Amino acid sequence: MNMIEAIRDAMDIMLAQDDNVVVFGEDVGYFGGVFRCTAGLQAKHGKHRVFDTPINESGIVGVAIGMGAYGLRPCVEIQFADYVYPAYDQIASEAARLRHRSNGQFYAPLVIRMPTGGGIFGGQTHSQSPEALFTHVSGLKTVVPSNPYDAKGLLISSIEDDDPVIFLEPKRLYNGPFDGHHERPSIPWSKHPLGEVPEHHYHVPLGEAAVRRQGSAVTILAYGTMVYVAEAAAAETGIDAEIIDLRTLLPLDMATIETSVKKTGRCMVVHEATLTSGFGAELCALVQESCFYHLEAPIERVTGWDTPYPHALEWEYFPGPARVGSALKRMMEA
Amino acid sequence: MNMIEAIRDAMDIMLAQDDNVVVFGEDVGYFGGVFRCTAGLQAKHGKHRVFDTPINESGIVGVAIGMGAYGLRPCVEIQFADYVYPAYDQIASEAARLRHRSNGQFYAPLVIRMPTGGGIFGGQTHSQSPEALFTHVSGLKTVVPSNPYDAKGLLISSIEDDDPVIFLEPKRLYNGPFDGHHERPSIPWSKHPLGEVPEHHYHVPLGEAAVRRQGSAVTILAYGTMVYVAEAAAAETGIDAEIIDLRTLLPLDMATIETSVKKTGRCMVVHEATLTSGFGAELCALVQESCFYHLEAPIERVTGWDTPYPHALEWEYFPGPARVGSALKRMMEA
Amino acid sequence: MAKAHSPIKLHVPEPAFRPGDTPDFSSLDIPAAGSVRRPPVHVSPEEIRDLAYSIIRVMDDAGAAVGPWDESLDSATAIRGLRYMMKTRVYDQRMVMAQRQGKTSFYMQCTGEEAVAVAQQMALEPGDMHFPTYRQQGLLIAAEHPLEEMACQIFSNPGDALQGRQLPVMYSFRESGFFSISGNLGTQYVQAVGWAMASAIKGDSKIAAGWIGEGATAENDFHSALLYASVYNPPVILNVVNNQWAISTFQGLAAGDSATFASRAHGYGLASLRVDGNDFLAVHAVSRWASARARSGFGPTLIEWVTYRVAAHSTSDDPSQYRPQGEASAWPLGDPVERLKQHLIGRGAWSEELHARAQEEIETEVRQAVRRAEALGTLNSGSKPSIKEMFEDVYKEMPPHLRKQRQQLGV
Amino acid sequence: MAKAHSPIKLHVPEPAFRPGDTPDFSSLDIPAAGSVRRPPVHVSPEEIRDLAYSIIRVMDDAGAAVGPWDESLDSATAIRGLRYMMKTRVYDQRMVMAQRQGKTSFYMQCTGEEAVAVAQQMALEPGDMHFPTYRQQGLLIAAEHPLEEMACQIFSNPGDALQGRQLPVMYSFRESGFFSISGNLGTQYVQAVGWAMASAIKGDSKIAAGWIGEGATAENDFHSALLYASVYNPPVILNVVNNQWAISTFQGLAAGDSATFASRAHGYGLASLRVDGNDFLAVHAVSRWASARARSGFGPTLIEWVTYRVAAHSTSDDPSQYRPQGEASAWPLGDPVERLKQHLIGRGAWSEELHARAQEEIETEVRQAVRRAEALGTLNSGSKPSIKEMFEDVYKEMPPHLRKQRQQLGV
Ligand SMILES: Cc1ncc(C[n+]2csc(CCOP(=O)(O)OP(=O)(O)O)c2C)c(N)n1
Ligand SMILES: Cc1ncc(C[n+]2csc(CCOP(=O)(O)OP(=O)(O)O)c2C)c(N)n1
Ligand SMILES: [Mg+2]
Ligand SMILES: [Mg+2]
Repeated sequence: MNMIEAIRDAMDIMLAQDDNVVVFGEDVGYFGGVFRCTAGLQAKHGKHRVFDTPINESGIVGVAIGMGAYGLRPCVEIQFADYVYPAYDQIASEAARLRHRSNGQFYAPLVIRMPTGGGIFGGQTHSQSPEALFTHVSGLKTVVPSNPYDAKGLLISSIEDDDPVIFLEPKRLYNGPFDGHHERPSIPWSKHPLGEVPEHHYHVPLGEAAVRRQGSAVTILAYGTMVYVAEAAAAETGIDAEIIDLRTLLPLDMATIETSVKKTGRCMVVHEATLTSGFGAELCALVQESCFYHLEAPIERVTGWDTPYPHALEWEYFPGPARVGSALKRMMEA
Repeated sequence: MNMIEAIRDAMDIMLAQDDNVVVFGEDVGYFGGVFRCTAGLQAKHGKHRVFDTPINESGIVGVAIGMGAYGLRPCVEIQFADYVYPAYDQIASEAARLRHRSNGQFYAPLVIRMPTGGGIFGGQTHSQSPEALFTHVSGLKTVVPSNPYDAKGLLISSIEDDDPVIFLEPKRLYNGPFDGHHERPSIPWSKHPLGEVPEHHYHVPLGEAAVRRQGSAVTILAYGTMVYVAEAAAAETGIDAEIIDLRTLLPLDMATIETSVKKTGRCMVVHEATLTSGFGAELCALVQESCFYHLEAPIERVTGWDTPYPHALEWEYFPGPARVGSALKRMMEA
Repeated sequence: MAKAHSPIKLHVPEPAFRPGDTPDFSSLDIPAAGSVRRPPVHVSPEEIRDLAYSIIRVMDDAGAAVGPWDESLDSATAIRGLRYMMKTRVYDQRMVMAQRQGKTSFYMQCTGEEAVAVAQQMALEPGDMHFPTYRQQGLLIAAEHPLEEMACQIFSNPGDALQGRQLPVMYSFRESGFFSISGNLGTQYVQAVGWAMASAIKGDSKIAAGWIGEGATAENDFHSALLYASVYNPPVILNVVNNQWAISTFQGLAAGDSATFASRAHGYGLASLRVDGNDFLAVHAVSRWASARARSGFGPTLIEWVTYRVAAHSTSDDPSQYRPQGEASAWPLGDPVERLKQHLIGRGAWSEELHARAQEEIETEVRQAVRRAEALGTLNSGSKPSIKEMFEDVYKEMPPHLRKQRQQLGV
Repeated sequence: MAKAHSPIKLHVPEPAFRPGDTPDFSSLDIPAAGSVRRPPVHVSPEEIRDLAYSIIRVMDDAGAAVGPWDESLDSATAIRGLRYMMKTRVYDQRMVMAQRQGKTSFYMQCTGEEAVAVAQQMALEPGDMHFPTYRQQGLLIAAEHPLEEMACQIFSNPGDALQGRQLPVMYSFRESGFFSISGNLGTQYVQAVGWAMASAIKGDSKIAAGWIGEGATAENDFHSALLYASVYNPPVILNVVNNQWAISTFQGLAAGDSATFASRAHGYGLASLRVDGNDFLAVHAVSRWASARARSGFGPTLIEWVTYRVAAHSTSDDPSQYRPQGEASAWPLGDPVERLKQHLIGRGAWSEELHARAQEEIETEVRQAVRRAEALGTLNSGSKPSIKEMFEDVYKEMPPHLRKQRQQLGV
């Protein structure tokens, strides 16, 4: 399965299993979503369970909160993460705090899915990675799958979770494990072990990272597309990096991170979002706090630049294997 | 002058000096704002320059962007920072990127003022400090004054600046330099040297921090209310802290920070916002990056907890001098 | 080529009266009680557009119930309503006093608007869900929610169902059909629509009621709510409480001078009515109509309740700064308590003596309930909610980073 | 106590036709050309509420201009309009081809909607400012903005005025009165209102024109825009282009089946008109009316242009997945180019030969302009904008952290 099919499969299973699950968003119903993640679900589960909405993201989340308070489990799509900001108030002020402010009387068991990241020449409004805007908001969980197996298992866990989950789908990974070598032919998921996805219901638990590559020289913290970029950079530089795919940014699996950094003594963070106040900042802060006496070099961040995501120069913006590789080499010399 | 008067004075001077300056927001016109920051300005400058708006924050910023594109310099008020989220899309997607996406043809020379922080028993919707949600957005500048002198000078600089500026006013400082000792009588600005504010037009430039206390043992990075909390903690513990008041979070005065941390070898960040992905994370990341070989202990963050700001327990949430003090002692033992 | 034009001027709306002026509402167009027609509940929205520009009223100046919206409400029910309104007012007074005494940080009254919440609560059914603002305490009182629990929330004491987390008045009482109030204006309006959509998705028969002030109709969520209500036709009542003021801002700044708030529904093809909000019988009848419409599957109704905010916006506010003295008494729709009282007296079902006795009973009841609450603590004295509680319910289960923070605080 | 009720059902709107169906628009209510009255520009919004439920049309089925909205537009101007529309269409075709050839990443056509942007541009004055969506390239073409510059933006080449920063079609040309397009739907609508407010604050006489698709009227900024337009009465035209589709979503999901988009203005007390958007003469006349109204200080007009999106949403879209074949040709308001052409022929001012010749000239002009642009580079070949440029204009002056990042990239 590719990642689109895995995501669809998770929703399909949950729609069948729990009649409180509903799926909606812009172009999500009849057409099945601009990335086809919900294709066929309306035909199968009916238009009261899977439907189109007005082009109003704030309303998508707002009605989902009301439905959650009633007892449903909405799994909604924001067409691109770049378009989530109109819903930011409903997410940050409402969904995130409802359980706390009502002392558990009401809560918002939502999943808010959205494609993130660049690499498709989408320009500044189809490329953003806004995860840090959600990790700063207490009450939200934030998930970023990097492969079809995880995508399905994490999405099932997210739909079953009683807290609001922001589910960020790196769109450049929908069809294959893209490593940033845009000039090379793309590899489909069928050629990757994590493209093998069981038909049945299973969980990948929230809050558990995965070590994608064992290594001793340096720990690379990555998620989404950057996992493959890191793998490529390690392979190309021959530096024995340990690569951790965070999978869930919040709650974060600090135990896995700490163990690794204490072992390697070096740490690099890679993400596609802009640098300043990105999630990499939090990772740096936590790692230096918990592994200070083990660190042999400063923690480095390799990220998107602090500019809007450009159209023509997207590969100059994207933190690809060349930039990660040279940072790795620099770090090993430190 | 107290801080309210200083802020009002800056707007008054700019309204008089530049007839492209306009001031508006909820309850800002006739009444003069719920914190009285604009009191008297409508009567003096006319209702076409200073006026009330509908209760629609998104519209406040949206029309300000259009006015900016026309050639005006709107200085708008969001009644509480907690209510800025409906305007987040207009700020992050529009004001912040307009200059870049139009290659300088259009830009948004706005100032968006808003009271931040707790300490007035305002509960979760009158106490927030959302600065990190702005520092992550390229194209915005973010300013936090800590005293009347700076407030006036920074606000004048912000209104004259051609980029959109988020101007965060720690409401607990409006009337005096509050150090977190809520049980003690409050001190008015008239008793503080930085409450002495010249009548005339002057600048405090954006991007320059101020060293509030020279010290050799540890560097404390703070802004807004936390500057006084840090001062109190240093005084009470007798630890010779160097206290830096950042004043502008973005662009950040890294030179001053770096010089200080290299001198003291220790660094603590204090802010009132929630910990995870707060601006303190970015400060930790930058400091460990630039001062790694000078650091003798991990950088510590003392911040608000990762919970909504509580009403009854606000002093248990607020990072007061006791918490900062004990963190300081712990750090000096590290 | 460009022609010469005269300069354009910005229009900045101003209220008719400011401090120092003598308020005069004679230009307000108030139809006679009983003069507005009553359509069937399945009427199509187009057919009743005119009703958004009128005012439905039942009680005439003499207090008699007249016209098609008079449902001959039985005296017992009407008296119950009167007592709920009186209790709401007494409770408000008591709480403002408590705030002045430093027992709490903040309070908000609904003086003059009691009929709206009380009568609508009485017109709905158990299981329905209100999504209120901070000025619908009448909903709880008419639901007979224990006053003591309400007062504990105001005092943020250990009896507070919300653990002192929320600002006073930001109640949440699920079992009384009262959704958690958000301090952010407007957000709950579209959530009410979502709740109603869920009811329809499940083939339930429960309805939701959204509440918003006329000032907050300016917020964008108002549009989302009307839009989703229009598209999915769920069983929801969309209440707009037009009490003329939004802190210092008059209703004209929410575009109330350009069109009625009720008429905002027309562009979405929604049914809408404009009603005398100080007329208990009108509020009750219209709420029953809208509830029957929603419950029968005919969809949403937006209702503008025309009323007046008699008290300050909150205990932090001083209205003498921005509106004239005596505006409340000049308000032509009168006082809802007084009007229902006169109506019942006129009917022979009530008297000045009964009223005085009821007032006394209610004062005693409220005083006792508030005392019991105070005994558990107030904001500045006695016990507080447990500090541990601050970290609970951020998530269903406390994640490691929050557990660590709780330990750092030593609790 | 709770009564038994029958279950409520959620309404989920569906378009009348889906792939496989035969489209039939005979239920669409289209008044005869010339039948809708023309009010004076100072008319009050209440007096013209009916015009939001009608369709203003000038050209009848035979192509003759009739009725009160016929302004007897001189032939030279009308021919200019025809040529602009033809040029817009040719340019679109050329650019879709370029996208298929891999010369750019993305393109969006306005086929079938050319009249709306072209005629409105011709009705406004230099100095006025449009706040367009991605489907108003006709504004630029009617402003005679150099085609080559437009094509350079599509190719993101070194001639691109936006340095390759923006997605193709997201133009910005201040000197042609064309505000920077945002990829975020709706945001620019309220900005247009703000620009118009600024014009009024300065006592200027320039007007702003906001543009939005019927699908995007669902966005919250639509409400902000109408609200601020209502409150401050600035000189703005609020255009709603109802082309029936929003990607795969039909206009009913923006509540277009419940009420017209034009009628959404009524709840704000704004003047509003509903117009045949494929009738060049109607678009021109109504735009002139609204512009005169705004410029004379009478305030905003919302205009719903009824039209049809003939092409795919964008080059990434395949409409055969969600709407029936032949819907465009079944569309009862015809094609704007064809209709103006027939009108001019009927008038004796145009002929098939002249038309064919014009078509050829335009194709040559477009081809040459695009070739000149291509010579400067296309997305995937030739030079690119300078990498340094990525870091410019984030701020007016580059702050230290960005300078450092630029240096890290080695540029
Ligand atoms: C999003 C948001 N913006 C601003 C405020 C501040 N505020 C609180 S109440 C209020 C006035 C609301 O007036 P209205 O809606 O008419 O309700 P009323 O107070 O009259 O009942 C304002 C501006 C807020 N709570 N939330
Ligand atoms: C805030 C936001 N949400 C979603 C989108 C994705 N999107 C782009 S165009 C479009 C459809 C718009 O339809 P309409 O407004 O009718 O304009 P049309 O394409 O028909 O001209 C959508 C949903 C977006 N660009 N911005
Ligand atoms: Mg009000
Ligand atoms: Mg459309």
